[in-house]
Amino acid sequence: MSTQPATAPATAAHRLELLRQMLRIRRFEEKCAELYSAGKIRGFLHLYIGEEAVAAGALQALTADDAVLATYREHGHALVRGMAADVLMAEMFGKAQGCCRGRGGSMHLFDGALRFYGGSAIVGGGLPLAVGLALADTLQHRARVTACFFGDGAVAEGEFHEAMNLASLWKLPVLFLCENNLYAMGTRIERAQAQTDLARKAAAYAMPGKTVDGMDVEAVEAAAVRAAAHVRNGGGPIFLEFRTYRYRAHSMFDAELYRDKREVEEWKTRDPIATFDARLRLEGVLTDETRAALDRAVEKEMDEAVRFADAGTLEPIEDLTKDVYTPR
Amino acid sequence: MSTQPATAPATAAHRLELLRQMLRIRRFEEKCAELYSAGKIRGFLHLYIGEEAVAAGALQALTADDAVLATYREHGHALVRGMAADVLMAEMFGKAQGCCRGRGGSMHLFDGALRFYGGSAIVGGGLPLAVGLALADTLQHRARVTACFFGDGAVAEGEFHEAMNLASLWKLPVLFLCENNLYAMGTRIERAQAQTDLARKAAAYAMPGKTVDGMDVEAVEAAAVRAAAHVRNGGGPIFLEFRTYRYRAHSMFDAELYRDKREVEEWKTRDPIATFDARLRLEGVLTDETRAALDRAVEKEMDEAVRFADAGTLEPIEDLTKDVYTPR
Amino acid sequence: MATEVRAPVRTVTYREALRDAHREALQRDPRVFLMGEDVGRYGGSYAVSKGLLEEFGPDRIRDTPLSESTFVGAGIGAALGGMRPIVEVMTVNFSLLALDQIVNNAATIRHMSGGQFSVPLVIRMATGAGKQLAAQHAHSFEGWYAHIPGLRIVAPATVEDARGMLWTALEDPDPVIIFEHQTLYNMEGPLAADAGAVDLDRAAVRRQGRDVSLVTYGGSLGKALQAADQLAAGDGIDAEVIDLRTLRPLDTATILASVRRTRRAVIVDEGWRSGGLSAEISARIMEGAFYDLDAPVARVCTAEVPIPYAKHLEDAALPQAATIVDAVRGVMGQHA
Amino acid sequence: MATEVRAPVRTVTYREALRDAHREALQRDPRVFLMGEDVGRYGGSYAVSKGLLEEFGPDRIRDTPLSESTFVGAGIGAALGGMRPIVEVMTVNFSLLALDQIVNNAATIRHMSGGQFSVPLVIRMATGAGKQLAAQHAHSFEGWYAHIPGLRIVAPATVEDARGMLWTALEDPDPVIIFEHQTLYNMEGPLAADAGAVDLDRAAVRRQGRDVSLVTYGGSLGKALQAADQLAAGDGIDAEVIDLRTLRPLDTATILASVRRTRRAVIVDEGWRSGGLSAEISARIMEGAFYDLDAPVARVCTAEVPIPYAKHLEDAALPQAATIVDAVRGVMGQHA
Ligand SMILES: Cc1ncc(C[n+]2csc(CCOP(=O)(O)OP(=O)(O)O)c2C)c(N)n1
Ligand SMILES: Cc1ncc(C[n+]2csc(CCOP(=O)(O)OP(=O)(O)O)c2C)c(N)n1
Ligand SMILES: [Mg+2]
Ligand SMILES: [Mg+2]
Repeated sequence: MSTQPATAPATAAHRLELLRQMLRIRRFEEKCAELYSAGKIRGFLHLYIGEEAVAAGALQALTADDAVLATYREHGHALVRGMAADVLMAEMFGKAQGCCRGRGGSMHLFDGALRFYGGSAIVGGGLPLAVGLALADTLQHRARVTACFFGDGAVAEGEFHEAMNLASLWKLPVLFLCENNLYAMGTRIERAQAQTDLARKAAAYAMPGKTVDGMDVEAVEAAAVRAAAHVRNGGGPIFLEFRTYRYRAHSMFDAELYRDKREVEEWKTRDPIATFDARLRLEGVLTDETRAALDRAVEKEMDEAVRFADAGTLEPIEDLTKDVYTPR
Repeated sequence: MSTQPATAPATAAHRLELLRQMLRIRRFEEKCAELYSAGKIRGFLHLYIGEEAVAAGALQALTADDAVLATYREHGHALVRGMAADVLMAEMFGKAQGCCRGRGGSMHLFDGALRFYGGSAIVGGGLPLAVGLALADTLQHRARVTACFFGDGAVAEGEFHEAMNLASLWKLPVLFLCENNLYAMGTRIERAQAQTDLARKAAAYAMPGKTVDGMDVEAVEAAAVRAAAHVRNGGGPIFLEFRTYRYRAHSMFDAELYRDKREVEEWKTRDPIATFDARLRLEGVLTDETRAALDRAVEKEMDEAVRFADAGTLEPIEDLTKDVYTPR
Repeated sequence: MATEVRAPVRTVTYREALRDAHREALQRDPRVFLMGEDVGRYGGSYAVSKGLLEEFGPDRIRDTPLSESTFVGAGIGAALGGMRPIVEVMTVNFSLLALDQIVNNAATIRHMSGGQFSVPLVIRMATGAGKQLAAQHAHSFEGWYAHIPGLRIVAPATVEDARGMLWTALEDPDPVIIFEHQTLYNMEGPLAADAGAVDLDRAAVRRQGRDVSLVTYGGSLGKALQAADQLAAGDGIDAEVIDLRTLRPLDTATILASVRRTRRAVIVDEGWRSGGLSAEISARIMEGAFYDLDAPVARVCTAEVPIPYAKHLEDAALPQAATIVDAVRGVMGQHA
Repeated sequence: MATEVRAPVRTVTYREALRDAHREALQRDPRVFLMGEDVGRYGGSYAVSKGLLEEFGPDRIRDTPLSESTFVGAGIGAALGGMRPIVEVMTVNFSLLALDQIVNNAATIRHMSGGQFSVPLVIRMATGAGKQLAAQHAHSFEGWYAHIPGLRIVAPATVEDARGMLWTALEDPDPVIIFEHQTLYNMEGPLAADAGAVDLDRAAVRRQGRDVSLVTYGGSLGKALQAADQLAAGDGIDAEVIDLRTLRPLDTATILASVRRTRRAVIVDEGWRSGGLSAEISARIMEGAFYDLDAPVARVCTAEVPIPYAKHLEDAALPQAATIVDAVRGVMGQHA
């Protein structure tokens, strides 16, 4: 997480940082997939691979005081926001060293210090919370942004409608960040939305809406930075739609009957890491050595995360009923 | 209820019928207000006075096979749809001769023979039912229309969003009829909707939307007839917003702190009955005598309805648990 | 011994007591605000918040659109963000639209996050029947809410509790739902001028008695007390009446102490019988006082029907003093 | 006497039994269709409907957007319009978003309209925990639904019931909700080739016993049977195991008949204890068999916490054979 919004033109260091963040997400999740097969991670596991540019780019627009809400597909957001990979991996393992002491698992990542509010597994369920967090900021005269990520599928839920309306009506500082990966589980957007041009929905709430190439981390960042500035300065909420794609199955139990392998392959030609890597090389920012060093560092970070998680302990069973209520 | 959609140009008889229907609604409800004060009607009572042109005009577009859903402010819709005033009044009195044996009261009017499906007192709750009724028609290859009335307040509910999307996505024959009387209880539309031009919301669902003068019964009828033809012919759903106004309190317990008496008076200058009466006289369709005869007939109908309701009997208490389940 | 100085007592309605509680909370704590449908310009659908908009302005008395799920969820978010929101949901009937937010977010976030967040949110709703509002406006779902770990559920049955519970609820770090029975708003009762916060931990014995324990809460308390008076006058049966006050967590100790003494119990709950709160109370008495019982615990609940509009049917569906009296006679006639 | 010709028996999974039931219903009645999130192209989130889209086409196997309230409400409307919809809500957790439609419309319209309309709708949902899906995917709210007059609630615990309950439900003129415990889909069991509709009126005694009645349903049946085996082997305690099958209306007669014989009962319910279905069963035993009991009825329920992800904590939260055994030992040790 950068503590300052990026300003144009981006420095080489900043651009390499964007690349590194995307690599961290991908490598972290590739590990997760292996560990799932090995039985170390259980429950539902939703991978973000292919969509890394969205979290990596959009979160650059926030400061440490801002708030973030995400979905059950939120490892990337947690990592970029600043959650240590080892703490995150411990959570995936259900260990007491995890961000939620192992109670949340993959779908429920929380970190109060990072103002990272989940980790919501009821589709659309985070949107009203985002409105409320932003309301709290407004009432307390704090110039903060609340960034809320959700999928194209969530747009069909009633809460999307209600939250968009309320945020716009009350001019609350919410950044609505729609990760349109074309599918909600196996349901393609054409079979879920009468109006597939999602950014057009913002007009129904008198809110600015914009479509952004979600495979281009710099395009994502630029759009998010501009939008966040508007939101932070009291301009009211903004809706950004990021067009992106998930390479993997919806979760680990998905036979992917609903899409053509060729579609996946086509999107892979626009891979956010590969294309950004190529751009950086073309512009002389990235060399083979820097890339190799980056890969090594990321690999090491993730290996250590796995070791940390493996070595972690289990929350004592006696603590099961702790924190249903706040100790008084 | 006309069994044929009106065709232009409207006959004098048809225009007088429109006037008569509006007069029936108004007179029925004026009686209800008196009877409420007299303690004959209890519970919540929501009057439609001022909005008569909407029900009287829009329901002309339907045939007997079509379906109607309305809200808790639906005496007018029931009357125009063909429910006898005496049966309706008996329901208001909680009598066994009422359309729901006195179990529903003012907010829950149902009549299977008229395909009148309530009478829904959860704001927005009728919208999904309308989608389902239309789906049943589509699946059974019946060229029927389902007309669903709801208020401006309901537009903020998540179910509005979901139902609009689903109906449009599946091209279902639903006529969405929004009675925008500017208020949801005491909340004016500007304090409830970020986008107050409600017809524009239809675009978010790739649905045609249109704003209609809801104080002009002929404008309402014309728009509804055109829309119903489109819907019936498989063109998919349509959203119509009728701009109208309620003269009375939201219900009988409302101190009307939220609006200026002058606003009410201003809208009364556009009274749907008075303006239509004037138009008909100007065009030579209505004379003092016809109007007086109409008034007398309506007055007689309503007097008889009250007598019928008063003479009605109570459902036996032993029948309280009848019809929780269908007898098998 | 110095004579105790008592604050003067005045007679106020339940509604006024609630309004005073809001006013005080808004004055005392800048983090408190009230939000809900028509709490502002309309004055509140049950007129609880009448006048507060003028006093505290639209930032703190916020009219919301008809979006139950989102304004309740926004209350949760605002609580997470450092505020002390009071969210009014007009009636428990409409709260079903917000139930996901209450169950899956408000009640869950603290435990699920490993104890990182508290949700100091107060939700108020009207509940119950008795005003001929028919099936969709007459539910008593407080028993459902009392099923949810992470929530505290309270039901003020007296003017004093209407005045005092809000403040205690606002001091609670966790979500509290206050259920106000819709027939109580006009009820008058005595209130000390210095009335303030009340505890939420203990049930109250509203009438002491030896022969049978009537366990009830909220809108049924009055009926239970009436029944107790009739039983005393007509049957010579001395009923103890317990007002639960808090429905989660239940004050089982007070219930059991009473039942162990009286050896008989009748539960009066306006919820439907099957799977209602009354069942839980019966089960707890079974578990905690089985060997002390002289007769099986009886329940007086609402008939298992959607509540009808017609007055005679609504009356017949709901618990009444007469049906409570009958039930008590029933358990008194039985012997172990 | 002619020898009875038995249809051949094959071993199938619960999932396959459900799928067969759907296929048959779709073949038999043109008014039947299936609708829900990902029932079509994805093949159903628990793969129940896999292949049905190809067989019956998109008109009858309808993928819906993520709009629980509206597609459930549309199911109600379609039932009113003459169809026989099966609506799949992926899990009971998400059904809270549709609860208003189910309670205020599906369950209510018939009574409220004076008996004019029936709502022949079947809703299916997965329920329960046990797969480390954490707090928002592990609820057991079937007890809540069993509280609602106008609904019929069933929970197939065997392959035979998975095969047979759907058809009976579709023949019911009123709304029926079928709860499928998520741990059962892969369970195998014997099924006669001619297996068909089963009755929904009676609980089933899955194991006969003399000493104690274990009352359970759905995903807990297997654990209760395991516990019974252990008790027989280790303690010489002969437990009767009752599978409720239908949660509303409860077959109280079968429960009471058993308890009157065994004089002791333990209820096993994966719902939370306070205000759960287990309380209702306990209360009914209190009301109907109090004088026959030798010990208070006990309950084995889920710990009152949002279900955690970590396996050891999830296991600790849920009823297990071992905790059932302990509870039975507890009630066996007590004497009236
Ligand atoms: C309210 C609700 N309904 C259904 C589900 C099951 N479910 C989990 S993820 C998902 C798809 C969501 O799609 P989208 O919003 O596009 O996000 P994506 O998974 O593509 O990132 C569904 C249907 C759920 N978790 N919550
Ligand atoms: C879900 C729900 N929320 C709140 C209410 C209380 N309520 C009844 S009518 C109403 C206003 C509805 O306004 P609108 O939709 O504009 O219809 P109108 O009354 O103006 O005809 C409200 C808030 C309700 N019945 N249902
Ligand atoms: Mg998606
Ligand atoms: Mg209105």
